[in-house]
Amino acid sequence: MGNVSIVLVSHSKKMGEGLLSLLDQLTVGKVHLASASGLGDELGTDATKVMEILESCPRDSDIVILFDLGSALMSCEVALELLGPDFASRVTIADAPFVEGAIAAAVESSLGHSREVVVGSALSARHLVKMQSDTEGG
Amino acid sequence: MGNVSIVLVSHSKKMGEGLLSLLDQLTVGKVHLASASGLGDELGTDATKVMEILESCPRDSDIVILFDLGSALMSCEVALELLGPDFASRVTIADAPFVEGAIAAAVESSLGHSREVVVGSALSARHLVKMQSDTEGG
Amino acid sequence: MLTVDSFVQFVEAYHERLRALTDLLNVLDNRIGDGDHGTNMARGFDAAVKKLHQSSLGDLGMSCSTLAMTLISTVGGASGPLYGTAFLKLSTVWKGLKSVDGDSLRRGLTASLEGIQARGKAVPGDKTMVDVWYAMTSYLHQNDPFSSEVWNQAVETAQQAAVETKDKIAKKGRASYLGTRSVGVCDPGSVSSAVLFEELIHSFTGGALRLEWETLALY
Amino acid sequence: MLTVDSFVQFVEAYHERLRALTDLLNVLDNRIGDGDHGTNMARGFDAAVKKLHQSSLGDLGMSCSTLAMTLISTVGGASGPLYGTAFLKLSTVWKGLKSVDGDSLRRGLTASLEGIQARGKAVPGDKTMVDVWYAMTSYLHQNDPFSSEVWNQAVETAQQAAVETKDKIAKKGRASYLGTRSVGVCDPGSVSSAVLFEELIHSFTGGALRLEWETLALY
Ligand SMILES: Nc1ncnc2c1ncn2[C@@H]1O[C@H](COP(=O)(O)OP(=O)(O)O)[C@@H](O)[C@H]1O
Ligand SMILES: Nc1ncnc2c1ncn2[C@@H]1O[C@H](COP(=O)(O)OP(=O)(O)O)[C@@H](O)[C@H]1O
Ligand SMILES: [Mg+2]
Ligand SMILES: [Mg+2]
Ligand SMILES: [Mg+2]
Ligand SMILES: [Mg+2]
Repeated sequence: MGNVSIVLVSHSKKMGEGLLSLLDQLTVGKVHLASASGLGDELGTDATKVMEILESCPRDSDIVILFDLGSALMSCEVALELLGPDFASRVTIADAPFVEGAIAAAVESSLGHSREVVVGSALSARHLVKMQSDTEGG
Repeated sequence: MGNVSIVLVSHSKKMGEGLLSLLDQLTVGKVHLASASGLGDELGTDATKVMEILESCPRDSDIVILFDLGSALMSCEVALELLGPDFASRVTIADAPFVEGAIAAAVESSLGHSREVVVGSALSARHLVKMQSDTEGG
Repeated sequence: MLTVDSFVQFVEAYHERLRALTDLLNVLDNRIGDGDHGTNMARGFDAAVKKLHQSSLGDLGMSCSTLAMTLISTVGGASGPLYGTAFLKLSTVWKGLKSVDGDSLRRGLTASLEGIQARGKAVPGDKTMVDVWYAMTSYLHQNDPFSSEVWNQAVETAQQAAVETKDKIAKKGRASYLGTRSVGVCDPGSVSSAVLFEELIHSFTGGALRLEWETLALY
Repeated sequence: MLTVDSFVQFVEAYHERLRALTDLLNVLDNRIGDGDHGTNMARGFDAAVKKLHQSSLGDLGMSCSTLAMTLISTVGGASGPLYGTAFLKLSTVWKGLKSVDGDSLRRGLTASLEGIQARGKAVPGDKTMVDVWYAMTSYLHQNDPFSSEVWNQAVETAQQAAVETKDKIAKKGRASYLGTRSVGVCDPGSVSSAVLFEELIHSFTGGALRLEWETLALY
């Protein structure tokens, strides 16, 4: 099990769960993954749910959070404040594209890398070129 | 109705539908939105489904596609080849973050902007700063 | 003076106002956001009233933190963590207090404004609820000692700040996606904040102004 | 020589091979991808066999396009549009033909390779199915005229190219996320491609080699 858990915080429960299953397929059990997405079945976020999901990550793991929109970020920040500084010191919220960042982070975590590396790869996903022109060759 | 339809192509049906409902909420009926995501309920993409969804967009609208992973891109490209050059000339596949690009594109389309502007805003979503440090002020 | 009882009455009264204003707040948010601010706030305060009724509230600190926890878990939108943070800050300032006076109220609201700004990074003028919270606290800092005239003016100041968001360009929150197209509609969170102050001050003073809202002029 | 009948037999035989190889291909993909290549291919060719049986196939062009359309809609992974594109190219080159000879086969496979490369932007050496398709077509271009010896060697060349992907670093597809950690496992799409060539050439010649696979050496 990688030492870095990945937590998804989206406004849509479906979006969080869908991405989770994609990450699951890529990391085949090597990473603790969880989603704290949606307000029940409605669109929204719930800071207390984020707290619960963070608390249920393995205690010896660091945590990287990916979020979709600014209001999800605020829920994450409230959750971290309520969990207190000791807990929060294990967590980094990544300012990264939600899907691409989560994929990069999950893959790096599955390779056993540190939180720093995992976060770095999530941030680098901003620059990911997903389409390649023919002339670029390799 | 904006002149630019937004089509989502994800490996996960849930992820596509979840994002769709988020865009729906933001654009309140002003933009034609559709998702061609998943291989049935399995993870994957289906180029013939992408074709169908593209063909069901309003005929007088341009189309911008957002996709999650490289293999979704390939399905989009096969679909465009099969639809032929006339149809394909109405479509741009955006090399943008899936969620952030789709939100930016949907908002621009809801404002009535052209395909060029919509695509531009999707690409700019790469540089979107979702977290702001306290010192940045405004 | 605010006591646990009058605080709960404030929440109940605000909840009633939100039920009546749900459509208006949704329409404002629909024009420049995602159309859910009224629904979000009504849902949150509906849950809050129920929760406060079920809880044994020893003091104002507990009352505020109970309200805050309910809001962060039931509002759903940006306004959830923002109002949640405001009441968490109040709960810290009012910890252990069974009643608060004007000074405490001002101190509490000032801390709340700081919390909202730390959370959302908005500054006054960004066309967010900060515009109203800032106008309110500034007014209270400039108008000492408190009189019923001052409280009435404070409530009007808050309303005016909400109305003045109409001509501003949103710099934060979903409305900021629209850039200059956000002009011409009042910020929904500013309106809900101004109404919150109406009800809070009404409960605090036992009878301050409740204002007329020219709702059609808001958008 | 390949006819509509022997083409369908090829698809049937390849489908059988894929059923037997599903787990192996999944294991390879599990090590350096998302673990679904065997499942994807088996599902796609299962649907393809059914579809070909239901369709009236006038010529090889139609047979290939029917196969291609089935693959792009049922495989699900990257291999779907890639194999789909390969058979779409074959359908263009073989349009209207009731049978094809060695020259046509070579021309068709060359067009397929170009299609796969245009689609996936991989070059030989990137540890993708392109490595095998490239080895196959290069061999056929360098070994004219065709004899049964040449066909047997071609099949062995394809297998060898698949085995040689083991020590390469993936530059395309999901395995490329792993960078150098992709070394030590054969590319699953290369293995499925080499087996495809075994079966295609077997049907074409009416009896070319079927190879042993040292499956444990693949990862
Ligand atoms: N960063 C922010 N800082 C301060 N207030 C904000 C911020 N973002 C949003 N708001 C306030 O929240 C209100 C919107 O709340 P709501 O509609 O419930 O949430 P959402 O925008 O997530 O749908 C806005 O009208 C604005 O007053
Ligand atoms: N860009 C590409 N160019 C050529 N072949 C590729 C490319 N991407 C993936 N492949 C091939 O596809 C195979 C993986 O197929 P599969 O597992 O079915 O799809 P996915 O990777 O989407 O799960 C790889 O083993 C490789 O041979
Ligand atoms: Mg809203
Ligand atoms: Mg909302
Ligand atoms: Mg795979
Ligand atoms: Mg796959």
